[in-house]
Amino acid sequence: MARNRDIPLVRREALDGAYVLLTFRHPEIAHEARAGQFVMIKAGISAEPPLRRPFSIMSVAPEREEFTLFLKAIGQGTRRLAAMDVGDLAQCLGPLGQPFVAPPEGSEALMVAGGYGIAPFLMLSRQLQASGGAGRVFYGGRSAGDVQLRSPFEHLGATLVVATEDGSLGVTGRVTAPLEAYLDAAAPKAVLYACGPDAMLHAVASLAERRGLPCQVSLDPWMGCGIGTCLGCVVWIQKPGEARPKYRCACTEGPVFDSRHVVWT
Amino acid sequence: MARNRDIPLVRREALDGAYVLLTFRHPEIAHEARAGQFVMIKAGISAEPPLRRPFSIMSVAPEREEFTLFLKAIGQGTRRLAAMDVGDLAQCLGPLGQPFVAPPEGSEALMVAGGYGIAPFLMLSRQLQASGGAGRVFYGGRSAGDVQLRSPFEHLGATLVVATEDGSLGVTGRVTAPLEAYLDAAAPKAVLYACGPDAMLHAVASLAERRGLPCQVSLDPWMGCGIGTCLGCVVWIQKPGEARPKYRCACTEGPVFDSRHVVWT
Amino acid sequence: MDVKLGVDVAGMALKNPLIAASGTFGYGVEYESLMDLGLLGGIVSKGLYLEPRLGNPTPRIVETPAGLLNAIGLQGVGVRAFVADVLPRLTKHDTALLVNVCGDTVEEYAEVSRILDGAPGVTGLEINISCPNVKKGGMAFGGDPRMTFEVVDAVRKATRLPVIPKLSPNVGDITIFARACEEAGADALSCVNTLLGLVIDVESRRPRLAFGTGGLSGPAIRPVAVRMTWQAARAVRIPVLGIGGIATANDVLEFLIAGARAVQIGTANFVDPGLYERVLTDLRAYLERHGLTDINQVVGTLEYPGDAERERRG
Amino acid sequence: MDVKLGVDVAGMALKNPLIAASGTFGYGVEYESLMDLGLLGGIVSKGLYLEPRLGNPTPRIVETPAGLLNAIGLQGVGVRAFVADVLPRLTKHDTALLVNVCGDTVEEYAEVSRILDGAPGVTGLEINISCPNVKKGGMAFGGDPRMTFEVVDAVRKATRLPVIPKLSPNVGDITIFARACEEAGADALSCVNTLLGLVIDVESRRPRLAFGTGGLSGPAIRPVAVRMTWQAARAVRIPVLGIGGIATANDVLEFLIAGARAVQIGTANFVDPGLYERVLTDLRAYLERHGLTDINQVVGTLEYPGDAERERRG
Ligand SMILES: Cc1cc2nc3c(=O)[nH]c(=O)nc-3n(C[C@H](O)[C@H](O)[C@H](O)COP(=O)(O)OP(=O)(O)OC[C@H]3O[C@@H](n4cnc5c(N)ncnc54)[C@H](O)[C@@H]3O)c2cc1C
Ligand SMILES: Cc1cc2nc3c(=O)[nH]c(=O)nc-3n(C[C@H](O)[C@H](O)[C@H](O)COP(=O)(O)OP(=O)(O)OC[C@H]3O[C@@H](n4cnc5c(N)ncnc54)[C@H](O)[C@@H]3O)c2cc1C
Ligand SMILES: Cc1cc2nc3c(=O)[nH]c(=O)nc-3n(C[C@H](O)[C@H](O)[C@H](O)COP(=O)(O)O)c2cc1C
Ligand SMILES: Cc1cc2nc3c(=O)[nH]c(=O)nc-3n(C[C@H](O)[C@H](O)[C@H](O)COP(=O)(O)O)c2cc1C
Ligand code: FES
Ligand code: FES
Repeated sequence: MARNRDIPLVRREALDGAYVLLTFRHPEIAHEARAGQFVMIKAGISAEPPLRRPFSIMSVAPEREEFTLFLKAIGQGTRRLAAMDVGDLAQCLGPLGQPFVAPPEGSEALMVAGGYGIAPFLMLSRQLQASGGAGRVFYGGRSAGDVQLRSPFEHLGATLVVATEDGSLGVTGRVTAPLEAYLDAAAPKAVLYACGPDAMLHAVASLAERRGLPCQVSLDPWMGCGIGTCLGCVVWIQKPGEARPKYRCACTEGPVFDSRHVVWT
Repeated sequence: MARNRDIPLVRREALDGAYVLLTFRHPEIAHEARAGQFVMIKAGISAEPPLRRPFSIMSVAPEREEFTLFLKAIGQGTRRLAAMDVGDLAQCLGPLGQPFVAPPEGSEALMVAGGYGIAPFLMLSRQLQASGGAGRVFYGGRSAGDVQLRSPFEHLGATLVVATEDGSLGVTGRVTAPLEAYLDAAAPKAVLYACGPDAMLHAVASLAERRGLPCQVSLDPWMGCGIGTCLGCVVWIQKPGEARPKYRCACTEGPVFDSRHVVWT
Repeated sequence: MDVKLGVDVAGMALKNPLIAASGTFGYGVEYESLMDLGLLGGIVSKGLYLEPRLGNPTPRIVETPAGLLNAIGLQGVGVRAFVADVLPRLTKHDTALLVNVCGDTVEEYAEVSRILDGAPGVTGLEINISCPNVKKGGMAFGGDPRMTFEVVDAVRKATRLPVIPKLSPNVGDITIFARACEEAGADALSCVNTLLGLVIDVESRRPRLAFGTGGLSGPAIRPVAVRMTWQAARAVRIPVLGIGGIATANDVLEFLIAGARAVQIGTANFVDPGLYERVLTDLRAYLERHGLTDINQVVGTLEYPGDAERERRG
Repeated sequence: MDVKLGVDVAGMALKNPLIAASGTFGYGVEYESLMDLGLLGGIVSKGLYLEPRLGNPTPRIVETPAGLLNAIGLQGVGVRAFVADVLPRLTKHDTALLVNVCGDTVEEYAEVSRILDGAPGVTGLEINISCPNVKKGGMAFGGDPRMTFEVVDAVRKATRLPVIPKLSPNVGDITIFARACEEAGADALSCVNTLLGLVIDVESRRPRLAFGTGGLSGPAIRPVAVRMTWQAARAVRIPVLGIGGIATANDVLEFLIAGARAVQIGTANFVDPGLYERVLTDLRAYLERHGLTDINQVVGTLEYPGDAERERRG
């Protein structure tokens, strides 16, 4: 169950560019979190920026009661988090939201990530490994600097396919190209999982639709509270049997949704 | 002439309690500052707190273009400054305000400081040393932790008399007691300099008045801009020949004033 | 020393002066698993109309310096679903339950109030005549003293529950509106709702909110809200609930000292669901430090400088 | 690419849209040694009455979240000393010079304006009918459309200089005041002064400012000021100067896009006297990035969503 705590930063690893790995101690998150769930977190108790920020839980170490975030410092909130020193406190609420649903027996998990969208898939890959293969990960970015979370997947034994738009690493182009090629070649019985920019999510969802494959997408709207009260994060969702779409909170009913239920705008 | 610059922190020395020494690079301040002048400074360019803060210049190293502040972290602004890492930038304007006026030939300089009010006297003591003795410093605080800036004065050869209210270091009681005792015993031809809490300034000013000694006090009002435009820092000053007191800016006409001109409220 | 934090607002006995503000605490149930709702003096529900509402398109919230601009547009389940589905779950918590009543027309306000009048567990009605994010009702009513009177008067006649109009800060003189409410029979006042604001995305040259303008809340507005609470509390005899940018015990005390009998906490619920416990502890510590035994002893104790002092000359 | 930053406001040709706001830039001369005043589009002097004024007792300023509350109370040298001593020193800088005109009575506004009418080097008059920190004049005039009209009308008749009333944000509907000014013959509007606020020291239970209430400025109020600028600019034909919480080029652009012809920068002068250079560089970069050649091309370009869009449904 989600718990609100002031938690210390226990480890900090700066990666290239604006990326950083932050490890915190938080028992409930470490023990209970599932891949696809997130935290609402803020560095210290300063007034700026006013709100906490949502981040996917990248990994957990239940034995040490720790969890790790993979984040890109792009604005005030992320920069403050990235600048934390070990021992500094963060205000953190989690685990939040609906996790990814595991693929049915005999289905291959194909994870498609763009940029920081890779974070939840490390955890998913670990969960999958526990019950079989670690899955196949299609990991895209603008250039090599945007696809930094590679070695942990390799350690897990997941198959990693990298694509960069500028060709500086892996296949040149969008990450959906190698995904499509793989589906063409292997025609697997598969479940797609996608996390990344909206355009990418939409592209993967269309592809899944065309191929008749189930697909779960993790959406990334602005979030104010993370617990269903601000109603800032609503997205149009239409479930089977519903006459019209409804605004649903991405924080409590998502962030993971069945891509067929999402009304793409 | 005062100059506004974004300047890097070059050295940081945390002292006991909430005190810290911060050294920055700023050519104009390092070359031109005089004892009693101050800077308006803020850590980084964050929105909180909204305004810069005033601090006395404790010392300068012109050859390295550096100056040093001695500050006590008590609120948002000072805590942010105290938490800066070497290399981080601060926004800084200085040197500002009117410095202490040197004692006339043959007069002894008696400096009276309370808490962080000691800062400008290290610089004054150095200036005095260049033209004779380093002066006599009466340094008071609530307890030993509040009178930390001692060894630099000893190195300079200044006479240091410490008083703490709880008796944990030096004379027990207010710093004005040993000052008064010294005046009684030595009856020197002296100029008093005072910097510290209002009540202390007022006490030293009264003492000077009674003994007919000249006295300069460094006032400590809220400052918004440091350059005479916000009119937030005004204090009642009545100069000889003026029929009524006038509001004068402590930032531009002070912070150092002749104690006889200050209208104590 | 044991200090008393309970306050009485228009006959409602609140165990402490901290109320969760409308629209920032869901229907209360969202926080059930995160905290003991019994810690709160009260909860104000999200705004409710007769029928369910979709609310406004997204984006609906954007941060501002020390603030939040929102245009949720009163998305909600409607009063009947609230009474049927939410209320039974909420009443098991030991806290006062206020419902935020909305309407497109005077009649709708009265009708919603009538339905709630008979609902078990409702402690009082907050009348939302100040939402800036809807095109009918809301601020249109709260920005006109005559309409304010009409709405409050109609609700007054529809219910025996305490009636608490929620005032808009987007007015010139809030005391006119405070008095109009008192004359119409209000039992207390909520003071204030959000300030109308606009944030523009300079890249697209469009408002950041899909609705256009929004309501500004959070610490940024606190000085304005304290001032209005102080003005309103001096203008009327009925108690005032202070609202706007509260996040700490110090903030709570500013409003109480200014004359509020209790306060509501809004945006800060999003930032830190753990704040109630901390604020209560700090309030107790304040009272003890000041040798007081009862929070009511600070209400309205602001020593406002007299004219002579405000002009004090040297 | 060379981009044009010059704007024309009521016949005043400003070299760029950045003006230093009244009361936050002294008489301008204080900044002489810190920056090239020729960088600025213009400077508005501190508020000036006929006679010198002491201003209010201290403390006069207190910080608030992302804001500043002040009650300086228009301390100043008086208009004659300004004309005799300050003006000659200022006119040597290549920037527009506006004088902020104050008065306890309608006649005093007119008299101050008359004196300035003949003064060499004055580019325009800003009429301060919105200061919250004086007991007579100020907001009392700017909070009543009829008084607003009277003051502006009297000043209009006393001078041939551009007349620019400065509006108060402490009103319900700013367009009423904007239109009253336009009808009285104003050449432009300044929008807005500070929001009335109150900060209480809970230890002493007194206001933190000796005067009691004060005026809230700084980033905290920006969303409110942008909204009011947008409303005012749509309500009148005369140009509007946007004011409130500006510290960056992004902030300037919000106001211009909302409809302001130029802007004034207040509190940020205290925080960073180096901001003008940075903001001008960033404005140029913005125009170039957007393929624009003239800052006037962004003025009033806000694409406000239509009613259908504001209600867009799935
Ligand atoms: C469920 C979820 C999981 C996420 N997981 C990760 C992660 O693992 N690693 C990671 O680096 N990022 C993640 N993000 C994105 C992260 O929340 C934003 O990058 C962060 O909020 C930006 O904050 P900022 O203050 O640095 O930037 P800001 O200065 O606030 O804004 C920078 C940009 O980000 C957008 N933005 C700001 N806040 C939010 C928000 N709360 N939600 C969505 N967009 C926002 C703004 O519109 C703006 O364009 C996740 C977002 C969601 C919703
Ligand atoms: C000329 C001058 C020289 C100074 N020199 C030093 C020095 O060398 N070392 C040092 O540690 N401190 C010095 N100070 C005091 C220092 O400016 C304040 O401690 C600092 O501003 C507090 O800021 P804050 O944000 O940490 O505290 P805040 O949270 O802002 O406030 C803490 C307390 O300090 C008071 N305060 C806040 N800002 C100011 C201000 N600008 N001026 C006066 N009081 C204020 C508040 O009223 C409050 O009681 C000096 C002050 C002046 C005017
Ligand atoms: C996201 C959001 C939704 C709100 N919804 C409502 C509402 O439904 N009814 C209402 O009367 N006020 C509503 N408000 C206003 C708050 O109840 C409160 O008056 C305001 O936010 C100021 O308090 P604060 O600064 O503590 O947030 C809402 C505020 C926010 C931020
Ligand atoms: C300390 C201070 C003094 C001010 N004095 C005046 C004044 O004399 N006349 C006036 O019209 N406005 C005065 N103002 C208001 C500013 O000109 C400006 O309208 C307001 O501060 C909002 O802009 P900002 O948020 O950029 O500061 C003053 C503001 C401050 C902070
Ligand atoms: S983030 Fe607040 S409701 Fe989802
Ligand atoms: S600090 Fe602004 S005038 Fe002195």
